[in-house]
Amino acid sequence: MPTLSLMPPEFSVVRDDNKCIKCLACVRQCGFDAQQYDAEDDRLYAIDANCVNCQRCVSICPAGALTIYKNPPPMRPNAHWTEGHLRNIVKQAETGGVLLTGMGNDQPFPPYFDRLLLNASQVTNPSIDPLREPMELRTYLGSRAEPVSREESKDKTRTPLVPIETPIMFSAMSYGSISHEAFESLARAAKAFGTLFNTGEGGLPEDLYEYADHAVVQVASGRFGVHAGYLNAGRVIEIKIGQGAKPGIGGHLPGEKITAPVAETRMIPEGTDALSPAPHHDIYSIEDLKQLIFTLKEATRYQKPVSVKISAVHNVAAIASGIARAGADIIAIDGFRGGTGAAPTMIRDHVGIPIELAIAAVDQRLREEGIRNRVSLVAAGGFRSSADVVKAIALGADAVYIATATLIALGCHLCQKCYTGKCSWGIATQDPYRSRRLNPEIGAERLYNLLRGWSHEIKEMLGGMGINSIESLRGNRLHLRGVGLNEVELKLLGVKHAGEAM
Amino acid sequence: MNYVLIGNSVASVNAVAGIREYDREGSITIVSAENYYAYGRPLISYWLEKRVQDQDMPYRPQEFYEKNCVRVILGRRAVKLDPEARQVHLDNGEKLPFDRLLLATGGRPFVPPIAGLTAANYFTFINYDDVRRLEAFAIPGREAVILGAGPTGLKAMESLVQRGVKVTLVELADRIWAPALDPEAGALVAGFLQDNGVNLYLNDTLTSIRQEDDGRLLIELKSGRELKADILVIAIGVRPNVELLTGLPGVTINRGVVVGPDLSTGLPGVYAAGDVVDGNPPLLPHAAIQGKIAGRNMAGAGEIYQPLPPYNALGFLGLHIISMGNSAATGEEYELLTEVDPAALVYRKLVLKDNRLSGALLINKIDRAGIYRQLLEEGIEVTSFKDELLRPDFGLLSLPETIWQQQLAV
Amino acid sequence: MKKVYARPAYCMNCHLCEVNCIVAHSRSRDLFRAYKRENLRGTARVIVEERLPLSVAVQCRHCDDPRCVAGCISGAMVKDSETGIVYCQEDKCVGCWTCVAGCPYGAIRPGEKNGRPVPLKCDLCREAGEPACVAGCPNRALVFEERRAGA
Amino acid sequence: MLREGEYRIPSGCAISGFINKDGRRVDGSAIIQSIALMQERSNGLGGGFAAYGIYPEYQDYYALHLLFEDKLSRNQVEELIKDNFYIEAEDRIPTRHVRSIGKAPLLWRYFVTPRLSKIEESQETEADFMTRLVMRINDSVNGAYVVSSGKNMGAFKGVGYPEDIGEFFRLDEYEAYSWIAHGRFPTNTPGWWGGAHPFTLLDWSVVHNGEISSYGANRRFLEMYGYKMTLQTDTEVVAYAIDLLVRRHKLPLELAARVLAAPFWQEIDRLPAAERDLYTRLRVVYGSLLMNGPFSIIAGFSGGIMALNDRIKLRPLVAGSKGATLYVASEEAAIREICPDVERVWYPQGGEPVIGRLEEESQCRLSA
Repeated sequence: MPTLSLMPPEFSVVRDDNKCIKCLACVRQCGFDAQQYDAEDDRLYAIDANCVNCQRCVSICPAGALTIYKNPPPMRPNAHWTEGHLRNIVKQAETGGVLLTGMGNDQPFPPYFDRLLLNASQVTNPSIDPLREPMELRTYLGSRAEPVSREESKDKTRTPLVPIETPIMFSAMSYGSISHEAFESLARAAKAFGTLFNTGEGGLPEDLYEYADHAVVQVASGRFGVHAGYLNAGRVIEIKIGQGAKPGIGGHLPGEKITAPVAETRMIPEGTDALSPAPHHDIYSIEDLKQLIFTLKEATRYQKPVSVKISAVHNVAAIASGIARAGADIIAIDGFRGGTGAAPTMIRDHVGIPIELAIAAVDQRLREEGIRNRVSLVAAGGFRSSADVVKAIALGADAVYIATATLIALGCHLCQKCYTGKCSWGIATQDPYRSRRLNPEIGAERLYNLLRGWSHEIKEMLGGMGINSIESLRGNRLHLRGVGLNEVELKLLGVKHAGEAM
Repeated sequence: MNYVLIGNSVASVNAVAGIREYDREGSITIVSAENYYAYGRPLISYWLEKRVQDQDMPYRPQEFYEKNCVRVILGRRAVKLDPEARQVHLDNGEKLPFDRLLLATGGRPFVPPIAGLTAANYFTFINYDDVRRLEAFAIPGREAVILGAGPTGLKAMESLVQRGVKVTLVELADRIWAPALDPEAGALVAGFLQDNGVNLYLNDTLTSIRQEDDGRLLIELKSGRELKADILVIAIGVRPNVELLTGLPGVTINRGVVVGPDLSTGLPGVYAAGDVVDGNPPLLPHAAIQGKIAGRNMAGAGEIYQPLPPYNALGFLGLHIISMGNSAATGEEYELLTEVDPAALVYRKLVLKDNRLSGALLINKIDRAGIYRQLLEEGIEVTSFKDELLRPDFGLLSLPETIWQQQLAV
Repeated sequence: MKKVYARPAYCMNCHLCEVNCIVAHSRSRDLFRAYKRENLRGTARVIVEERLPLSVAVQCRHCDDPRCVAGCISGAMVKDSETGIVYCQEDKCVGCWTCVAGCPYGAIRPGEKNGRPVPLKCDLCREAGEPACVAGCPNRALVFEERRAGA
Repeated sequence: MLREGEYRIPSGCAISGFINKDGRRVDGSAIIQSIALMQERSNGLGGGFAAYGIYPEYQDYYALHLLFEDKLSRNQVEELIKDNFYIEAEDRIPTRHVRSIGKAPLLWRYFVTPRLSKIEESQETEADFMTRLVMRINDSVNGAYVVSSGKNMGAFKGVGYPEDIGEFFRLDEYEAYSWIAHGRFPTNTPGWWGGAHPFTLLDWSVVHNGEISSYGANRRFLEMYGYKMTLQTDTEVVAYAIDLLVRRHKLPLELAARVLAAPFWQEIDRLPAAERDLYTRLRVVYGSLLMNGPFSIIAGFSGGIMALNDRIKLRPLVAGSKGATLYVASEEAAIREICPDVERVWYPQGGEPVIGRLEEESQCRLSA
C-alpha cells in the first residue's frame, strides 16, 4: 500500500523545452527511470523522486537541455538535524532496515591532504625540468633483502619484487561489483601503463587472464574465485582483511548481480548472494595471518609477493608491524575515505581514520622498529589528485591505490547508488544494457590518460623539489609543511608547520 | 574488342559499366532507335506531371559516355544482324562490325485489335515520345480513358490526374494490378482511387472506339457501357523486340529471346538483357542487373545471372506500394501474415510457403521492405522469427544473429 | 573502401548517431535549427535498431553491386566509382522508392525534404570527411575504417 | 643526461682534495693554497679540512677531535670518555692566532681506545660502539661536538675562510698522504663551527658542495640504523650513508657510489642480466640513500679518497692526476694552482665515482 512520502524529492530534473529536441537519449540512458516519455502526447517528463543525480542524462543530452538541481532542504535550517539525518530517519521509518550506501565517506571530516603543502627549489639547488631530464617514477613493491651483495640471494623463500612504472595502482574492485567492461578497462590500462590493477575479491574472469601479469589477485574472506590457477596467474597476491569504507564489516553482493559469468568467475551458483564474512574465519589472530601468508606463498612457490590489506583503524601502526613480521611483503592501508560498492552508511561515515595519519604512523612505526625495508607500504582511500599521491609518498607510502578516481575517470558521478546495480554509467552494474555503455577501449584510454596526467604532474612536483626519482620523496617529510594543523597533528604527521625552516 | 549495344536504356548503360569494369580499352557503340540518351522509362509519367524536367531525364550524365569512351548513335534502328560477317546493319545502311553484341531492345506496347482504333486516336505510355505527344492533349478538364490498370496504366492515370484530366480506368481483370495485388488490397486501392475522383471499371474492356464530330472519342465497353473521352491510353503490356535475332541459327525465341545463365544467346558473342529476354519480368532493376552482368560477361567475366523474382515499387497520388514475388497469392498452400489498417490505407501482407517468404505486399508502410526482398530472394527460413516479421520495429536484429552479424560486417 | 561499421557490443542505444546524422544533413548544420526550424526530427539516415539490451546502428553498406542503384529509375542513386560511396543526387529523385524495396539491409527509408522526396540513406557524409555518426558516437560503437582490401 | 659539467650558480661551495697514492706525506700548505684559490665560492662562514696519516704515532688509537662551547660540556664529555675509553693521550688542539677568526670554541683532542668490557657489555662491534658513542655526544651533550673520531686522521674546521682556518689550525705542521678541504657558502644551516665541513664518522670524512634534496628521505632511512642526524645539515647523511653501506653492509666503495648516485632505470634496464639484477637490487633496497639533488662530494677514508657527483652532474667536479697523485676539486684552476704540470685532467660524469687508494705497498708501509 503506498504511503505518504514524508520527504520531497532530493533533486529536480529541469528540462529547457526551448533546447530539448526530444531525441529521447535521456530516457534511454536514465538508469533509474527518472526520465520518461509519453509517446501519445510526444511529451518528455521526469519523475524527480527517482532521480539520483548521476548526471547521465545531463551528459548525454546533445542539446544541453537538462539541469539537475538539488532541492532546498525540506525543513528549517538546523545545524544539528541536517537534511541527511532527516532523510535517513524517514527512510528507516519506512523500511526498518540498515541504511545502505555506496562510494566513500562523504562527511566533512578534516582533509589532511588539504592541510599539507609541498616544497620547491629556489636558487640554492636547481629544480629539474621533467621534459628535459629523466624523471623516475618506477617503484618496486615487495620485501627488500638487505644487505645487498654482488651474489644473488640464495634464499628460496624470498618473493620477487614487482616493478610498477608509476607509484599508482588501481585498487580492488571486484568483478561483480563492477561490470566486466569497467574491470577490463582497469586491466587494460594497468597493462598499458605498466602498473597493477586489483581483482578485488571476485576472482579474475577467464577472458582477462591475459592481463593477469598486471593483477593483484585478492583473497578475501569469501574466497570467491580463488584457486591455484588464479593465485599463480597474478603478479601479487593480496589478503584482504579490511576495507577503508567499512572496517570490520564483510561484503554482500546481492544475487541480482551474480549473473552467469560473475557466478562462474566467483565459483558460486548463479543468482545467489555473495556474502563475505566480516573476518576471515581462518584468521582470528596474527599468527593465523602468518599461516595464510605462507600457505599462499607455498602455493605459488614463493613467486608472488603477498600483500595484506587492512583498513586504517586506531591501532593501525601496531597492526602493520605485526603484519610485517608475519611475513607480508606489502601492506596496503585503506583510509576512511575509501570507496565501496555497498556499505552500511553508519559504518562508512563513522569508522576508521584518515589515511594521511595512518600512513604517517605506520611508516614511522616501521622505521622505529627498523623493519620499514621489509615491506612496501601502499596507501589507499580517497586519493583525488597527483598532489595527494605525492603527499602520501612523502609521508612514507611506497605507492598508492586509487579506485574512486578511476571510476570518476570512467564516468562515475558519485551518486552513491552502486549497491542498486542500476549504475547509469555502466560501471557498478551487471545489466548488459547499462554495462555496454562503457567501452573498455575508451575506458582503458581514459584511465591511461589519468595515470599519464598524474604521473607527469608528479614528475613536475618532484622536479620542483629538485629530485628526479620517486624514492627520494618516499618518507621525505621535510618536503611537507602543515598549514593550520595543531601540534599533535603535526607530530603525528611528522611534518613542520609552514614557515618553519628545513 | 568491339562492343555494340543495341538499345539505349538502363540495360545498355549498365552493360557499359559492366564492360568497363573489365575492359578499359575496347570500343563501345550504343545504337538507339530513340533520339535521346538513355532515360529511365518510368520517368515519363513524372515528366508529364512536370515533376521532372527535360534536363533531368537522362539516366546518366553526358560525362558518363565520355568517361567510358562510348559512341552513341541516336535515332537509328538496327535492322539486320549478320552473324557470318559479325556486323549489324543500321537503317541508314551503316554496317557496324562487332566482336560482342548486346541485344537490349526492350519491348513495345501491346495494342490489341479494337474496332476503330487508329494510330491517331490512342496513346501508348512507354516512351519519352509518347508523353511528349500526350502533353498537348492532357490539359485540365479533359477526360481520359486508360485501358489497363497495371503499373503503366496507374502511372499514366497519376500523371493525367495531376494535370487536371479526369481519368477512367478500364481493367479486364477483377481488380487493379491483379498480378501484384490480392483482392483485398485491390479493393483498398480501388477505394483510394475513387476517393481521388478516378473512375474504375473492372472486369471490362474496350470493344470499339469512334471519333465523334466534336473530335471526342466514344468508347464502347464490353459491358455495354459507353464512355466519352478526349484521350485514350492503351497500357496493357509490352512485347519484346526480338526481331533482330529472329530466325538466326542457334537462337531460340519464345516470348522473348532465350538466354543461357550467362545471358548469352545461341549466337557466339551475342548477349541479351532486359525486357527482351524471355521470362524476365519487365522491371527496371532486373534490366539494370542483367545489363551489368551481360556487360561483364561480354568482357569475359563469366558471371552467372540468378533469375530474380519480380519486385516493384509503385507510387501514385501519394500511395506507395511495394510488391515482391508472389504478392497476390491467396491459396491454401500459403501462410499469410497481414496487418491492415484501412483508415490509414495501410496494408501489409507477407506470403509464406514452407516457412519461407514467397511474396510480400506493402502499402503505405514500406520501411525496411528490402529486408523482406532479401529473405525472399535468398529463401531464408523464417520459422524462428516469424512473429517478428510484421512487428513495427522489424529490422536486421529480427533475423538470426549469424545473419545480421554478417550483414553488418559487409 | 572505408565504411562505417557498427560494434553492437558497445552500442548503448543513445541514438545520438541519428541526431548527429540529422544535423549533418540539415541545411543549417545546427542542432536547434535542424530540429526546431527545419523540422528534421525522424529523418536520420542511420537507424538504431533495438532488441534491448542489444541495439545497433544500421546504415548503408555501400554495396559493390548496389540494388538501390540498379533499381533507381531516375539515375539519381549512384555509386561513386572513385570513393565507392553510394549516394543519391537528391534533386533527381522522384520518390518511386524502388531503392527502399531493393536495399537488403533496409537501410534506405523514404523521406521528404522541402516537399521533395529524399531517400534517407547514409552518404558517409561524403562532403565532410568523417561521418557525423562516427564522430559523435560517445562510445565508439561506430567506427569508420577500411576492413576489406580493394573494396 | 645533462653533461654540461657545471651548474652555473654564483654561490656555492668549494671542495678540493688530493691523495698521494704512493703514501708520500705532505704538509697542509698545498691544500690550503688550492682551496684558497676558490675563495669566491665561500663566504667566510665556514672552512675545514680532513687529513689522513697525520698521527702515525697514535695510529692504533681513535683520535677524537672535539669542540666544546664551554667547560661544562667538556667535563661532561670527558666523564663519558673516561667511562668508556682508555685515554692514551690528550691535549688542546694547537692553534695560532688569526685576526679574521672570531671567538673559537674549546678545541681538544683525545687518543683513546675503548674499554673492552664496555664493548662486551653493549654486544656491539667496536665500530658500532664507537659510532654510538659519537652519536651520543653529539646528541645529548649540549655544547659538545665530535669533529672527528677516526684513527690516524683528523678533521679541522671552523667559521672563517678555509685558508684562515688552515692557518688557525697550523696545518702546515701536519703531514698527510691525503687531504680534503672545504670552503663554505652556507645556505641552509647557521654559521657554526660544528656545521663546517668536513663531516666525519670514524674514518669517514665528507666535504660537500650542494644541497641534497632527498635529505629527508636519506635521513629517515639512516635513522632506522641508529644514526642520529644532529647537525642540521645534509652533508652528514653522506658520511653516515657511506658508513652504513661500506662498513656495515660491506659494499665495495664503487657500488656504494652507485647507491648515492644511482644510475637511471633506463641505464639499468640496458645492462647485461647479472649486472641488471645487482643494480636493480641496489636501487630497490637502498633507494632511500640515493642522494638526490645537486652535489659534488669528496669523501676521505683511511687509505683513500673518493669524489662523486650527483647523477646528472648539477655541481662542478674536476679530477686531475700527476704521477701517483690524484687531485679532485670544484675547479680545474684549484688543481693547476698546486700542480701546474698536471698530466691529465678530466670531468667525471654524473654518478661516476673517482676513487684514489694507497697502493698496496704504501698501505702496508703506512700501517706498519
